[in-house]
Amino acid sequence: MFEFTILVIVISAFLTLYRMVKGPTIYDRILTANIIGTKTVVVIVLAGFVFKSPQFFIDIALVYVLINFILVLAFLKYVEKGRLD
Amino acid sequence: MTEHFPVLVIIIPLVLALIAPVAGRLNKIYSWAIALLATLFSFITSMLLLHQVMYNGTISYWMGGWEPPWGIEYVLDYLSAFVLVIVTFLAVAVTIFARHSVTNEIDDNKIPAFYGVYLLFIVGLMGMIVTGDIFNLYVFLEISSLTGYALVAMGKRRKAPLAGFRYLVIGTVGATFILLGIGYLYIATGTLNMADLGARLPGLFNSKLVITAFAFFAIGFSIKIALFPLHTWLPDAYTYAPSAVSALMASTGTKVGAYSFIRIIFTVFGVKVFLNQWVSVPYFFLIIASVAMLVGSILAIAQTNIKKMLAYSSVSQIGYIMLGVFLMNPIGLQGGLLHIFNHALMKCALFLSVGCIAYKTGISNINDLKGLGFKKPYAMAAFTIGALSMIGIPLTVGFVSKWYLALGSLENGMWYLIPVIVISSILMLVYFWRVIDNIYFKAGEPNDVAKIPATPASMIIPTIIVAALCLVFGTLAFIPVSITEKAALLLLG
Amino acid sequence: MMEFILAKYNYWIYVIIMMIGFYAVISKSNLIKKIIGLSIFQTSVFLLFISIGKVDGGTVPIYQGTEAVYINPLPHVLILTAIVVGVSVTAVAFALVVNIYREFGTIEENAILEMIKHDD
Amino acid sequence: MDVVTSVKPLYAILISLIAVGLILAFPRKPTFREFFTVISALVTFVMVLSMLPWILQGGILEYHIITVLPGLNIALQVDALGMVFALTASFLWLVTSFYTIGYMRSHYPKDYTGRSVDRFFAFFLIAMTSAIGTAFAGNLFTLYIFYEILTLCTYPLVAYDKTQEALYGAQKYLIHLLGTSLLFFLPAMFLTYYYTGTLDFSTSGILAGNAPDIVLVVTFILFIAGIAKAALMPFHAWLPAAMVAPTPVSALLHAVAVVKAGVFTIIRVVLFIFGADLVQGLNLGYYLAYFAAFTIIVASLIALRQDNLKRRLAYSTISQLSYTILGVALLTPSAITGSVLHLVIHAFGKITLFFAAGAIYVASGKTEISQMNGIGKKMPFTMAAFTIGALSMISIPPAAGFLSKWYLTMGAVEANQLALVAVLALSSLLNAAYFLPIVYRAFLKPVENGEKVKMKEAPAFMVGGLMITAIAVLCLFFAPSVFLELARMIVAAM
Amino acid sequence: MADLVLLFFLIVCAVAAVVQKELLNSVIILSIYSLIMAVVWVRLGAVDVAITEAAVGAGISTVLFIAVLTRVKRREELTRIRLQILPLIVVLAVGLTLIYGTLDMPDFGSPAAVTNTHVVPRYLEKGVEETGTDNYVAGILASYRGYDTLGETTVIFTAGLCVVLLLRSNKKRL
Repeated sequence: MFEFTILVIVISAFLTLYRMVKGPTIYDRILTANIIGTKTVVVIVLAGFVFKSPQFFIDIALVYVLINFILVLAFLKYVEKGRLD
Repeated sequence: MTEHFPVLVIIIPLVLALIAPVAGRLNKIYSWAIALLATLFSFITSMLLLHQVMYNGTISYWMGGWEPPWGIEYVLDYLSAFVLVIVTFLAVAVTIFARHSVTNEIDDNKIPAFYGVYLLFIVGLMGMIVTGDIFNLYVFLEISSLTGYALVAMGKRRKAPLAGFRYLVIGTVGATFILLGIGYLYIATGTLNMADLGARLPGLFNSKLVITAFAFFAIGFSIKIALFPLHTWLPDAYTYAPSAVSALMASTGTKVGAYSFIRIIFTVFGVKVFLNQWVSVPYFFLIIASVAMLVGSILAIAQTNIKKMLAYSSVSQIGYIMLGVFLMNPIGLQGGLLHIFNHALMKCALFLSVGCIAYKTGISNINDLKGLGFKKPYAMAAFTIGALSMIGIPLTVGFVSKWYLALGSLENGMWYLIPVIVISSILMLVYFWRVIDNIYFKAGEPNDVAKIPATPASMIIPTIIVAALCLVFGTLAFIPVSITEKAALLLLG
Repeated sequence: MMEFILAKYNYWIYVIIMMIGFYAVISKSNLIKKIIGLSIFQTSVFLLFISIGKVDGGTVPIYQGTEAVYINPLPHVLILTAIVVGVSVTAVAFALVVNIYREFGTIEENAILEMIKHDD
Repeated sequence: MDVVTSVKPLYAILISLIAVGLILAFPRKPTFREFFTVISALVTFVMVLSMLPWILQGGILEYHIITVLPGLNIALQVDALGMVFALTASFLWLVTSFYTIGYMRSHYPKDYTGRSVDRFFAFFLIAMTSAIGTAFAGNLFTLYIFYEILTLCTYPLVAYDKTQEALYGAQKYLIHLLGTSLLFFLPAMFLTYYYTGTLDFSTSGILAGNAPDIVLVVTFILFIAGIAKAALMPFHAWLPAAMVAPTPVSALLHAVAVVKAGVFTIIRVVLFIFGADLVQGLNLGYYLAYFAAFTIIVASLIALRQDNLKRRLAYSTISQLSYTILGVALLTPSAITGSVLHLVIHAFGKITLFFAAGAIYVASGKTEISQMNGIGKKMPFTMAAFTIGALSMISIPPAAGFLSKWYLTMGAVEANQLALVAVLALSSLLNAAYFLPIVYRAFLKPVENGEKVKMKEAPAFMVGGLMITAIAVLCLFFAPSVFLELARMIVAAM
Repeated sequence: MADLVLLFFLIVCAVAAVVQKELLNSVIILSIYSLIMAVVWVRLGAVDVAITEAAVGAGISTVLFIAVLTRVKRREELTRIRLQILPLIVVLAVGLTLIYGTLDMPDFGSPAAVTNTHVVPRYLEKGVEETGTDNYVAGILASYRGYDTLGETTVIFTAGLCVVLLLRSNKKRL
């Protein structure tokens, strides 16, 4: 059951790759990154259930979410201002 | 205290490397003093270690008290103690040299950080020498490589950062190949300790995993030691690095790489497999080494920049070392090990003397050396000694190792290697003579020569000492010979 | 045959990724691209190591009783170190690229080589 | 045979090195420099002489300095052969010192107080050290080292004038000598070491029975090719090229130090490394002899065509050196005696000729033979000495050259090599053909019209030097007993 | 199955990152690549490594990339798009060697592989009592192979120092 769910989510994430490769704007790509990030968070939690010890996976998911968020912010800020500070 | 020397020899400089940049903020001389202190400490400790090894045999130090293969082991035997002494000694010499040379070539605000990186480079090399764990080797390899990239990029010429970057790219590829090799060996044996690997590998030599692992080690280390045809990073790196860095890297960097390669070949894989199963591997490398010896020398002849010439000459010298290693007999291996020692001394002397000339003048072209023989007699005398030693005139160190390499070749019945050694020496004669001729026997523009500033004693003295050692150990050759003899027998089991 | 291929699928994929990264490293002229290639190249090797550690039916290497089957933790340890090393290399490479850009105003290797052809 | 450990040979070598240190320590002081040069040459000669009685009693002196590698020692040994060379070299050095002082004073008056002349004398003395060292080398390794030092320290002497031509000649000199010694001599030495484990000289040779024949032949060829200082064709080109050097240096190169070191080394190798029996057994001696004969004839023919006096002397040297090699290659007692004698006698004769050439150059600036009409009347002493030297080369009594040629011819007869006897005869004729015209021109042809250059004898130091050597050539004819005795001992030891 | 898709995902990302002309796009794609790689590692049970990769590989490294992009030109110059032969041969040679070596590898995930039977069992049996931590990875990292970790921190320090050294402005360059 978990495996199947993971598969579905991964495939749906895979589909977003189209926008990543094609673009056309930078925002499409950033959005793709964001979507893939959110989807994989779910995958990680589900993977925890596959290993029957979800407690070890929740914190990864949290770190993951944070990183993803920061990344998107960084990208956007760079695109917007051309620098990070 | 004494029993912790194997680790202290590395940890103390490591800690001092952290302090050096901070102390340098107070006064930049402090960071140099700390670097000198650290290298001196390592040198003295490694002498003690060598002494200990000679009287008590191999030292095995278990990091954190975990016995190998579970924990990391430090091994000091004849070979590693010997190489450690070479590296630390030359580090001391170059550090003394560095004081004025670095002030001259590098911005004041960078000097504290420079000495930190400089020390870390030495720490990385020492770690590579002492460790008995193959993954630990990789970590230290990366420390020395990373610092190496940065140090090369510190040169004054505008090409220096590019040289550093190219070195970084190819160096990282090499290191990653070594990591791949480690991975494949791990898959095949399940262990990372060199001695344990050596014990578990026999019997696995038909495994494609092990063959591949060796292939990747070979490529990776060939890159690291700049064995032809993977030498492309070396000439630029040595040429554009600051004088002190060129001297340090040329005399220790590739040597330690060669040492690690020797460790992998003899301690991990063991000589038997090359003699019985993979017989074509030594032949292959002998060909490569011969080609390196000749091509390196020929390319050196074509250079007009003296540092570049020395760099290409290093390429050919690496060929000598590998020739000795892959002869796979005690005498030949001894020749290879001797050449590690000898070439370190000679190249250090040469690069230091070139550094002395370049001090405040930036002279790097061979044609600009005209008339300098009497303006800078000591530096040029050191250069001449180094050059004669490279050519292999008797009573210099270069002769000793070539003698052993030739003996080793005949021992294997490979008489055709002797012409290669001889011709390569003749080629060296050609390119070194061009320089010496310019130095002593051509008159320079009197105005130019008069304008050349004096070189500080702190640069001249280490240069002279290292050059003098080329003669001392060429005459008292039995000292390195007896140590390498034991080391070679140890490696060949 | 198919079974043989499937039994090691992680390994085949890692080889492919490694080749992509390596190709970028040696063929791209843009220095940043080279670094990107280097990153891909290195992570592919990490993938190999992590794949070595996999044990069928094993659980994450965190103590859950003596009977449990664990995934081999040693490669994980090695890779933790290697990742940090990889990023450090990248950082130094960046610093060099910035230096090169300051010097030459471009990060295309071919263009730079063209510029310095006449330096010695 | 009594073997005694003695430091004397080491002292003999070190004395001139001390003088080098002193000269460099007190730069720009001509008097000091001259004093040290002469004194060190004198002391060295006395030192060598003091060892002579012991050697004549059949003793040998040894001194072991250091072991570089197992079997590779640096050691000194004085035996009869070494004594011959050392005696010749140190005596002629003393004479050359005087001559050099005169030459340098008058030829480089401006530089004479400068550092460059200091360096000239320093290298000159190092060359002496290495020549004596070559003579006293106790094994092939030591011999090789001194041989190389000799090459290296004479290079600056050849290049001394720093003109384009001088630099070119010096480069050729160096590349030939250093190149061949690294390319052939060193590998040959290496092969010897590999098969025997030692490089010590032995009167019966060390290689016999230790290596396959093919290796022996290769080693022999490598040795002969590697010792380019002996100027066997085709490795002779450095000698005429080195003619650009100041004349004392030419005298040094062509009569005493360099070429004799080469011939000496060949004798050492043939007799003490291979051993007479082995060389004969492999028939190598005859090949070498014919090779030498070829050089004798061809070099003489080339000498005929030279107009430059020094060049003619150079080709004459090439030819004469091969006499010595011929003698040692024949391996009969008389031939070896002749060979050893020729080593000495040619040195005296040739140095006289060079001194004369230098004196003519200093006094008149003339270098070409065709300009030398009537010169004998202006410079009677110089040309008289030249005549004596030339007679010695042609081997007409009472010049000493006759003696050595006599023994060589005897040797050739003993060896049943009548062709070689013919070669020796032909060579004498050729010698006459290229030396006598010079004498004729100098004494009998009138001075060319319109030439009003005032000529007189060269400085006293120079004329004195060349007179001494000329007289020595005559003395050797009448009293060769010391050298004959030494030669006899060499033959007896075999 | 999902793993295969993820791995395929990686390949697509790697190719895209290399091919993209706009460097920012490459960087974004590379960050996605890293995130996916972390997920693959999670699926392989390497939780600690996955965290590190997400934080270091995807996070820090990407930020560094952006930081560099702020200082240099953002576009790869349009050189003629064609495969270079020599690099391709080299790459293929290396790839084939690796595949050759892989042929003899124990099957993926096989518990009988020597890697799982030689050194590791001791870590798993005694690790908890010897190191006092439940997390084997942390235990080995900090204790058995603590020295590697020291090396690792040294590497970080080294890199930092190198960057400081390199980014100080150059006055003395010729």
